[in-house]
Amino acid sequence: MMETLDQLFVLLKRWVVGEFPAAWRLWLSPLIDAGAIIGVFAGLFAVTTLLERKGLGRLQNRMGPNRVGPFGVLQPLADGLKMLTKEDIVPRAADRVVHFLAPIAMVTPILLAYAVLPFGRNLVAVDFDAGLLFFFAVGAGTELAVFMAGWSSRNKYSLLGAMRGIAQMISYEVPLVLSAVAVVLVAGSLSLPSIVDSQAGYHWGWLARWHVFTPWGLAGFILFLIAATAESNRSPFDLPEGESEIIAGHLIEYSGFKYALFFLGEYLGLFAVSALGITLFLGGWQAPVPFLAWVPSYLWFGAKLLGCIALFIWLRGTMPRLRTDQLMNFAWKFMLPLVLVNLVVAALWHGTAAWGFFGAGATRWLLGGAVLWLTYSALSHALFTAPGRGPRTYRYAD
Amino acid sequence: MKHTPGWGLLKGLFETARNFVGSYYQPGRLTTIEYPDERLPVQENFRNFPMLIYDGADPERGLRCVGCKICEKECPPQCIYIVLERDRSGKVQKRPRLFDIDVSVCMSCQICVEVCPFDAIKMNTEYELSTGDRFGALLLRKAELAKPNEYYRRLHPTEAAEVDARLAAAAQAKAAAQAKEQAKLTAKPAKPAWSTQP
Amino acid sequence: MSDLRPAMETLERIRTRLEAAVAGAELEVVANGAVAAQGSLRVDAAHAVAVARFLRDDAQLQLDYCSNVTGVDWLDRVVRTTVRTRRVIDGLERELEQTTEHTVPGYLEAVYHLYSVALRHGPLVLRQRTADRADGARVASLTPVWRSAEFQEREVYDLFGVVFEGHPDLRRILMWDEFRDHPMRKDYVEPDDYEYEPTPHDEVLAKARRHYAGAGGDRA
Amino acid sequence: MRAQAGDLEMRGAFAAEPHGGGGRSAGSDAGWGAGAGHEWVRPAEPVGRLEGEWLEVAMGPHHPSTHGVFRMNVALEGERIRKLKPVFGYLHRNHEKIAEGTTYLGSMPYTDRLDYFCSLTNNWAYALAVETLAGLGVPERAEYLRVITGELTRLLNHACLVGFLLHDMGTMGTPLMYAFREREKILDLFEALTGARMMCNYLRFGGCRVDVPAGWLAGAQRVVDEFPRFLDEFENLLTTNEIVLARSQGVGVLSGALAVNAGITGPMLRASGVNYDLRKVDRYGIYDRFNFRVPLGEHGDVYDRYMVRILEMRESVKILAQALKDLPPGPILDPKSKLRGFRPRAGEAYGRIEAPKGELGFYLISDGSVRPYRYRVRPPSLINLTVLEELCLGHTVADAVIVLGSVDIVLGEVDR
Amino acid sequence: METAFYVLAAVTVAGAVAAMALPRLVHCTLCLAVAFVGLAGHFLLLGAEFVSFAQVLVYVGAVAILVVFAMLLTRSADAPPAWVVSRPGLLGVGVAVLVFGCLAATVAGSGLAGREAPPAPEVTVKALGERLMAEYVVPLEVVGLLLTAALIGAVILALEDRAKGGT
Repeated sequence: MMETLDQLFVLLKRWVVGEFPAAWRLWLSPLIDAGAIIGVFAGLFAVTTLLERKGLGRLQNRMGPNRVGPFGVLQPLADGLKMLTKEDIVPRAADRVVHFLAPIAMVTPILLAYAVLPFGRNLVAVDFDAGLLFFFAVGAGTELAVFMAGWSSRNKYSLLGAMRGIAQMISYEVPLVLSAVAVVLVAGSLSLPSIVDSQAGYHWGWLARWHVFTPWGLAGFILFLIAATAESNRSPFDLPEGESEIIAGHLIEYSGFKYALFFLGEYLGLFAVSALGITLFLGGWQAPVPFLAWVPSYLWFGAKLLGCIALFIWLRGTMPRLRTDQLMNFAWKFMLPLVLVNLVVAALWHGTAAWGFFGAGATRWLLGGAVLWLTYSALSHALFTAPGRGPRTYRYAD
Repeated sequence: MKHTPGWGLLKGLFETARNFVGSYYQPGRLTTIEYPDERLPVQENFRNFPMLIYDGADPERGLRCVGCKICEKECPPQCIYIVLERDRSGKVQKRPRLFDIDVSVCMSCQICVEVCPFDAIKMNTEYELSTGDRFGALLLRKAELAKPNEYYRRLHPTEAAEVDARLAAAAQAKAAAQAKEQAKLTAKPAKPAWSTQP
Repeated sequence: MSDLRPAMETLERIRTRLEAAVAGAELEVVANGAVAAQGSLRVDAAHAVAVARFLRDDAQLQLDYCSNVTGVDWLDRVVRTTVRTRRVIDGLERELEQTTEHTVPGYLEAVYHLYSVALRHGPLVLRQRTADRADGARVASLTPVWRSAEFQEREVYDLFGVVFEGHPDLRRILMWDEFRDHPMRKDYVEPDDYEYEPTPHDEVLAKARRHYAGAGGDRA
Repeated sequence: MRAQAGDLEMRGAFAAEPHGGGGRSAGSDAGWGAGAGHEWVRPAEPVGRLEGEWLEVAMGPHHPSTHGVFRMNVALEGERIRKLKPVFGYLHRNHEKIAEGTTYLGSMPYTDRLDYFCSLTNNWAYALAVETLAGLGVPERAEYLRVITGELTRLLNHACLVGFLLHDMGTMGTPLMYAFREREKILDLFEALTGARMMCNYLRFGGCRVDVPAGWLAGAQRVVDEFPRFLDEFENLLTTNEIVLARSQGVGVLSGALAVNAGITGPMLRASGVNYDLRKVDRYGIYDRFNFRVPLGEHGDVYDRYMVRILEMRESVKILAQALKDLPPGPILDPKSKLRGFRPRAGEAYGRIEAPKGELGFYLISDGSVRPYRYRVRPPSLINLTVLEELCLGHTVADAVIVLGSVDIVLGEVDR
Repeated sequence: METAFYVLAAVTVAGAVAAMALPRLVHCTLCLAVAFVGLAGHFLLLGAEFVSFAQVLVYVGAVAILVVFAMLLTRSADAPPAWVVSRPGLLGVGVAVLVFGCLAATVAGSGLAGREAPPAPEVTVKALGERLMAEYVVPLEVVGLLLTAALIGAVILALEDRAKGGT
């Protein structure tokens, strides 16, 4: 019974496809996948906008939207309607074609990226052998979209935003990929379902074998999260938008449906990297404890995804924004060395997997953790402390 | 002071989380109210736009205003407009024929109230005045401005009690003076038209 | 209140010292009729910068902080003087009243309020007067001495039309560059060219009617 | 950059001072005295660059972080600011001319609209100038009420400013909302006392307009008691936040010597290490009765300006506690003052107070009529912007935004 | 599969032609990116997943972005030059036609067209990785070194330029 529930969507699709003649099946199967992905994640986008507004509201001691429908649950609908009915304004000086194509170039690659993400047991659209590479490859398309939007708007702020956006995305792609490489190194595969499989099982029957419970995995996950925040232009790395500085940057000249597409693309990107992070470090669709393994896998995945989204909302409600040069310094001088050290630690962890003496696990943990912590404190001391920096004490005059 | 990098950020995250949770059970945290459904109680001292007070039941006859035009003169943005009543012979009466306040100009400064020697103009607390007709509906005429003293007592009980006491004392003094006068002259005194005796 | 503050020298003493320090400076102590009775020191434009520098750098004064700079417009004044004379006319001694009128030409003033942050005293009020209210409306800029005068002198230039010679960036500050007149002058007449916010019973309304009648159409 | 080279040289005098050594006497605190003879010049127009290589951007007047209709014309090299010219006047309504056409009392409600965050201190400065001009006294209870409302104004202004500053840093409004939450409580108090939340119009020449209603003092006491909790929350959230530190330290450094010369006042001056608080210097009102200290920064950067304001709020809470405790009974208006037909003797007077944004002064010339002959506002917001270009040069657009935020301007006062 | 090939071929060729022909530099770059993506599609059709994704990652994600970034920094993207038919341009076209003719003739004459295509070997990422890390490790490292040297050289050049022209 539970097995059927777990495989519900897989079976459903198999049944639907089976109803059609064989010649259609080849085309139908991906179409259904694509439709399901777009439907589910567009729906999640709507839910997330509401959650974000409600959550930010509560973080800031406000109510959040509560007028449309009970507790404001229909707010996304109202937002959507408002977006669709707004006038589509294109500046006279803008490059109309590129201006029109930019939102499409934003959303399409991100939707493609969902093809390789395993949302549940056997619930993956395409199991590429190099799935991870595919994910990062299509992710590169969004950078071009940001550039297209920023350049074609013919606005100085949007140009600044595009410059910021490209610089930031290129810089943070490196730590993002390298933190994922550590997982690839240990799992020995670029295929996302097999990475999930590599995290199956439990230590001592209760602690999941997720990568996040290893020293390199924990560090890798945090680094991945930071890089993912930057990749998806979320606060504290929302410089390309930089509302208080460059007034939404590359989005400044977009309105109505095109703006909504950018918005959608941004959130879809956020979900995609969160899903990747879950797949790489948080055991994908696996249950955290064995006695809950009966819960359908996609529910676990969804729960983890919502958890990640909540974390992003929380971060957004708390953090100020960095400055461009600080952002770059952080990426190249702090994240990159740390991620490389993390790679070494992951290799060591992999190499010492055969240790069998009593307390081997703890020793490996402490060793790896110590290396990472030392690197972290050395780096942060070298980079972020300077005379006159840091908390200060003040004098008073009577 | 040793400062571990990253600790400050965690402290900040903790603080926002505390506010998040606190907003659900600490009523002091949520200062907003859901306005059309619930309203804050109007403070007694609250002022919005001026109104004219009348005694008794007839807004026309009981109006305390004698049209002295002090408020018109003192009003900083010049939003008060007064035309005095004239009787048939063209003689100016001590009563305003027109008393308009342009509340789109009025800045609720209360100076008209302070300078009025007759306690005739007071501040209303009605604040839901939004309208689509910017030039017409925001010009309040005498009929719209006139409010009974009971209304004033309800809005500003403390202040109204003071005013009532003061007016009563003045009326008493005046009555006494009149009685004296009457006793002296035994002539029938003409009751002034703008008399505010209730 | 003021007794708690370290006292500054009297204006007269400052004037004496200034006259010794800055050769040729024309200084005048201007009395103040108000209750505060805080006099001010008038200085001629030619020596204003030197005087200002002395005031700032003198060890006893150290007026290092120029709080307030502003302009004042004094219109032409007609002064009537009535002279009573006794004269013998037709053998009779009569008292005659003779009224003479003469016009005191108007001028503009730049007023500086100086304080000392170092010694915590002040204010010393410094005034400069222009020759007239037209082409001669020039005084010396004290911005080189006190940066704080920069925007305020620009404002005085903008609103009063006082030209500050030696100001590094004398442009209009509050009004737009194309604006012609100086609105804070006492004889300024509002131009009849802006959009009115017609309010009933207002002279503004009458003005708006006139304006739009002239422009061909009644908007109010 | 030339002026800044001078700064460095002058900063030596400040660096030599012992830090954290508590108060120093006024005379010895004058490190900038060494700057005598130094000429402060505006930054020179940069030369030696091809035309068009810089991106010229007009930040404002409808930019979300210029706190109103203010414009900065900047020339950018990448994101570095090479030139910055402030442009004012979008909110100019010639307040001074209006005031010269109305009675002395009639200008009081207009002063509310100068710095619309701090109407009560604006009232106070104007009342002080008129009282100096006409020689009016103020009853003791009114003085206390002025201190209470003035310090509450300082609390709400600083809280909001710090919130705005952090909003400019990109905190999605969280600190701003916390600040607004507290501000709301103070505004409720103002409403109960004066009848309006922002345009209070509360002070009169020689006193205050109305006495406190029943229960108001207890409410004020409650707000004052709870305020430090808000400050603690705020500090937890931000004071040691690494991003805030990185963004604000070393940005927009203003030396004490330049600050004095450029007429910078208020928390911005004190953040540069200059001990000059009019509440201590002039001791206007009854400020000599309260026990409070003046926090001083030593770096003069954005972080110091932020922290000085936080610490000033803590001191204001102290003043408020004392004032609420000592509030004496008595009349609230000088019997000599009158509403109508107020004609001060011909002459002039200058009154100034320590408004939350800096020294707010009113300069009045009376010709003996009911209207002032000359009425001048010394706006701290405008004059504090004098050094904006120096503070921003060489920094990025993002820094310019927070430097402007740390100056604390309200356009109603800048443009008047 | 046939259809997919023709569609991809059309996109690639159209992108490449547009990249040469369009007057605005930005449009050219964007079309170039399209051509790169088309090429990647071809690789995918041939079953070379890894190469295909690497193509997108490197050429679209890095090369095209680099060009774009350079344009943004120098702001030469503005002001499109007028359509010019210059003598060197015509010469270039001639050379291109000549080269294409030679290549086409060679390929046509080689008898390659008639040969049966060999079955594509199953190349997994694992196998690829093992080859790179074991058999071809020296060339890989040398290439890495070369690229690093080039990068450092570029940085030094850029720094010199700034030192000369900077304020």
